[in-house]
Amino acid sequence: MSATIESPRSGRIAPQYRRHGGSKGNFEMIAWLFMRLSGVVLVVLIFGHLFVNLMVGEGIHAIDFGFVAGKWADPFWQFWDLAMLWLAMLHGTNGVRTIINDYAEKDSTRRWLKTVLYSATVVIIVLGTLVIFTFDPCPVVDGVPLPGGFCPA
Amino acid sequence: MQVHKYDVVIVGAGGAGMRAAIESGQRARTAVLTKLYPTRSHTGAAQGGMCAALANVEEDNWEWHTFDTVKGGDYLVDQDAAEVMAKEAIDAVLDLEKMGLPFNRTPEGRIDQRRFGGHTRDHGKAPVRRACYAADRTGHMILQTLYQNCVKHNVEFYNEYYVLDLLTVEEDAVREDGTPYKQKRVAGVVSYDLASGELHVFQAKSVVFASGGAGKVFKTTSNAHTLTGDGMGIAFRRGIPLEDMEFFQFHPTGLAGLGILLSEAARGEGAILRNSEGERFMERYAPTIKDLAPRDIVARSMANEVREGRGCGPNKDYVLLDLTHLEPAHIDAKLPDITEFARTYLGVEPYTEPVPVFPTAHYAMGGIPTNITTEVLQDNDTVVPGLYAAGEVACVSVHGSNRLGTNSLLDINVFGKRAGIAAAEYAKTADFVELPENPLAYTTELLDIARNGTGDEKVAVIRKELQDTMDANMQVFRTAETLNQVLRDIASFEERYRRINVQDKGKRFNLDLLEAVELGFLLELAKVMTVAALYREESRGGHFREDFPDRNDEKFMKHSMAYKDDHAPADGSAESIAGIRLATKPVVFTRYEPMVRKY
Amino acid sequence: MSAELAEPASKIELPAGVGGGGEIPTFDVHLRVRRYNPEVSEEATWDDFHLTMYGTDRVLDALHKVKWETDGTLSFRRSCAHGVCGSDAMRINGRNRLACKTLLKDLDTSKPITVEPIKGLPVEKDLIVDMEPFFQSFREVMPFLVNKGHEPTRERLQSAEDRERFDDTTKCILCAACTSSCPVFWTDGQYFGPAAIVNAHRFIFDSRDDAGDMRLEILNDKEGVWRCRTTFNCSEACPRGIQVTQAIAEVKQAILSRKI
Amino acid sequence: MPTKPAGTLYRGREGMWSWVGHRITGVVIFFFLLVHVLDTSLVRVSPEAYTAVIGAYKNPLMALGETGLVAAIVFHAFNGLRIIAVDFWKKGAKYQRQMLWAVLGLWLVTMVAFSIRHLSLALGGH
Ligand SMILES: Cc1cc2nc3c(=O)[nH]c(=O)nc-3n(C[C@H](O)[C@H](O)[C@H](O)COP(=O)(O)OP(=O)(O)OC[C@H]3O[C@@H](n4cnc5c(N)ncnc54)[C@H](O)[C@@H]3O)c2cc1C
Ligand code: HEM
Ligand code: SF4
Ligand code: F3S
Ligand code: FES
Repeated sequence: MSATIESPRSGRIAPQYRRHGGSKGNFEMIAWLFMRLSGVVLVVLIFGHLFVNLMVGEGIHAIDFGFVAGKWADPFWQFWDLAMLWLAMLHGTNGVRTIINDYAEKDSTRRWLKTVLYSATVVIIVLGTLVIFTFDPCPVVDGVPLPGGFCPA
Repeated sequence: MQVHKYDVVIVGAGGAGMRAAIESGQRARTAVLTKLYPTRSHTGAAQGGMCAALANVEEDNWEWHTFDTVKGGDYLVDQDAAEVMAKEAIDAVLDLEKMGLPFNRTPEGRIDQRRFGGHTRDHGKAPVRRACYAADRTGHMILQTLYQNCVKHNVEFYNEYYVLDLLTVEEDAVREDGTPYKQKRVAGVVSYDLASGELHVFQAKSVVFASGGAGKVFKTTSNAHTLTGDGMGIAFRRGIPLEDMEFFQFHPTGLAGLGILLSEAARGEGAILRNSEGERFMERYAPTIKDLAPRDIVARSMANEVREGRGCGPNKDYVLLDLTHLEPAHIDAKLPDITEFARTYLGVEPYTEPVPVFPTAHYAMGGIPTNITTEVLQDNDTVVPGLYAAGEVACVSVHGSNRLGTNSLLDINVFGKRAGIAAAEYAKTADFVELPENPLAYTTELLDIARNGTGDEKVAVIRKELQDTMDANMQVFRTAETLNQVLRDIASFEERYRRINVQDKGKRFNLDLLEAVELGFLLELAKVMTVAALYREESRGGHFREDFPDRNDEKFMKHSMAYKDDHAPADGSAESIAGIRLATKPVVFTRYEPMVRKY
Repeated sequence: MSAELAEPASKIELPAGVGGGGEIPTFDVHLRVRRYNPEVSEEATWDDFHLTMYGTDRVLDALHKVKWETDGTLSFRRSCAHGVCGSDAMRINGRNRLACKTLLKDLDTSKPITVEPIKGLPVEKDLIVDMEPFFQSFREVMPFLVNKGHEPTRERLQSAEDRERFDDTTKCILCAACTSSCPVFWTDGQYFGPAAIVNAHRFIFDSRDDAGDMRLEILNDKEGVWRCRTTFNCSEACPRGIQVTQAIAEVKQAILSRKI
Repeated sequence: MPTKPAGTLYRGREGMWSWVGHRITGVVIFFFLLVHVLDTSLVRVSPEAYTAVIGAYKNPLMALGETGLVAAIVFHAFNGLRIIAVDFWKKGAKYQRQMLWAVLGLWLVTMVAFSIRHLSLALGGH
């Protein structure tokens, strides 16, 4: 005859439902807010981007090295694309982070996937930023401009 | 065997049980055992309101409330209890408000109050606004608020634990006048865990029964499927008497065939009843107040129409509640729930079509006898130490032979609170009573009979036949003949019950098995009700004997007390029928002399 | 009564069909119930039942008919049978509904009616799921009035408008139809879920309550309101017609405006 | 928990399916973005390399792909605005369904306009 045993169905939660320690701080709130704010800005940036690149003039046929170079000669478009790159990447990364959180079943898988995700994000953002800022409309190798370049006459 | 030890064990987590738990949980180690998750309890179905003489909107006082309660119960009310209830009503409502209950408010921000049948100012001079309410779901808000406060106070619940037995011991004792008697004492309860099928013993210093009503003895009822009178049945089997079981309230307007309640407010707002000929028949039965006659009169008139062949529908078994002459806007404003239920469940559009209704079994006035401190009585005046009861399962008796609307939500709060305090205080001073030897024996046998039965009888079939005969013979009209018919039927059901076959043999969530056990309680209670009804050769409140249509104060101004007594001779005399012995208990009078009950 | 009503006629002609006579219309239904009993097998099965039912019958009546006449082992919870106790939320034809509030005649009876347990909570047997995780989330949001002021002798005052502010969320019967319809809850069961947020809302917007900030803090958790993706399944499942997504949005805004 | 057979699919309504769409388009765009940044980076390698890769985008098959991508972006963007309205506009939740129809309507109009122009440019060649 055991004396007291735990009351079995009050407060006994199946282990997979137990919440382990809440997150401190407002990270989720800020992420949530960021998704909305970046979303609004992205609408302008992306629609502008698509319109200029695909709709104006000859559309996609006009896109070549020269087209890009022409755009990035203007700091306005440099800033535009930079903002788009950062916002889209952060927005997208946070979105995918949510999805990983939702569907990864094990904590270890979750950690793995997120590591891959964040690494990719860092690489892409760094790469893209470098490209925009260090872009040289008239690349010269060994004193000879590369073909297709956009060199001042 | 699993044994749990608690100071206080509360059986049932409806309004009464949780109100008790809030008090007891803060004073003593308390467990609440309930066969349903607390918020599933039927207190949540109550709509109308809970009355208290707050005098927030007009002059009122608790003495008038006491008078209304006594008169409403046709003077069979114990007046000391009614006084307690009416007086403590005010605090009961304020307590709930402080716990967070979202009452509707007056323009000044106070708790709003509205009228309800039978509540009057100055001893019947005019209707008074006494019922506090939260929209049309007062009961729901009471249940939720009490559960919320149980969460706040960390009350320990054992959900889906069916209590199946009360453990008592008997001691030899001597009365003041020198006569020896057997004193009962409480040791605990036996409980069945629905999830695992295991039995658990709960040893406790105090046990509070708050397990609600027994409406499922009838077919047409506003009560939940789970209101099978377990608490009453368990107590009765353990030698505790049941008081005033013949009094059962039938509400006139239940949705036909379903029993789902349509609030009295409908007729208050101008709806009328019609029979199959389109006739407003209440003009014949109550020429002056017509459809607004008291519940019992209207219910009887409806039943009479059906009996005389003027019922509607394919089986001519209901009448119609006609709202078609009312403005749809008026209906929407005042009766949203009625229209919703009628549309959802009968597909009837109340704006344009009359709604099929029939009296529905609603409330058990009787139950486990207690005094005003909610201590259970083992006879007219001997208390069982440590055993308490409150709510619909108990009979204090504040409702006498007919409960007033809104007095039950009040009852569960006032006496639930009292029970919680009393049980905890008792547990502080008392010791555990030694468990009887082999405490599981009775319950194990009960379950084994049901589980291992190899007969060919189905629980559902017997239950349906029981409910049919109760509806046909024990409802709003009763005669010696119909009551004897019920008793004959029950005798055959009891015999068939021994040959039931439960299909589910498993341990997990075996509701099949528990339905069989519940049927056992229903049979027991139906029999007690019928025997008591047969004994009471008069008509009073909810009990109407066609062969004795008048109230007979000389002979019957007293409570009936039914004892389980296997040695009671089945001699066919009214006082003693096959296993049940009937006795009486005097009614407590304080200041109101019986008068003719008329409004 | 404000407007004096004309006394209704003592006798009227009833439209044909109302006065009685004739047969009760019946129809046949094909019920497909997802069965599971770990005492028998770890595998769930679909069981088919063919029943003849009446015009006013609900899915609950069909389940009862099966249980009482054909297969007593079929297990499901129910109590009040008219949509006020919250026992019998289940998935009927793919959507969360109360069995006692779903009339058979409103469903397409030419096809089988599927009945499954609600999603996202551990199934215990047939249509019965383990409700503890659900109630645990409810308990965690402090679903009770906290008032730090000293107790008045009478009731606390509250204007009718303040009372109206949180009326919608007081209607909850804790049936779990919402939480178990939420795609986010299905994923890992960690999300507090709409029902818990609804019940927090009921107190956050109660003018008498002083613990709103603590509840907002609780729901600012990584498993709190920010996990809601506004899929509206909860609002559509709620048998009490509570505007659940709206309530969640209000809580989100309350957290934001407190923090900023 | 029971294993097989799986239960049926939850029959969500507009809200749920729009969310499914939003999630899928979000992921699709994200992966495209990764690739798109990489290919654009080729401008740092050499004009020829870039022009060669961009040449691939001009292939008629890719034109269809681009249209699909733009369809995804446009849906995601409009529906994103709808979600934002639900979150911040008082009546957003009430009109979420109507707003979804508006999103789909706008999406259709935008896509028809875009496809005509883009496909005629891309396929028309010169
Ligand atoms: C439709 C309807 C409308 C009503 N309207 C009003 C109204 O407007 N005003 C008013 O004053 N009254 C009204 N009443 C009456 C009133 O609601 C009830 O009488 C009252 O709520 C009963 O409360 P209770 O706590 O005694 O029981 P319940 O609320 O019925 O609770 C019973 C509890 O006991 C538990 N239980 C039962 N058996 C066992 C067992 N064997 N083991 C363990 N636990 C068990 C159950 O799980 C449950 O928790 C109405 C009743 C109905 C049916
Ligand atoms: C064009 C303008 C855009 C708008 C208005 C927008 C808006 C939004 C919003 C509001 C959300 C949050 C949804 C929620 O919380 O339920 C979201 C999620 C998401 N977005 Fe965007 N977005 C845009 C562009 C992009 C881009 C360019 C990408 C890819 C890089 C992207 C990828 C995602 C992803 C992956 C999610 C997560 C989806 C989910 O959790 O279900 N979005 N978007
Ligand atoms: S919010 Fe609605 S669906 Fe959710 S638990 Fe409450 S009543 Fe049920
Ligand atoms: S279903 Fe879930 S995602 Fe949000 S709107 Fe309802 S909680
Ligand atoms: S049985 Fe109570 S809600 Fe369905």
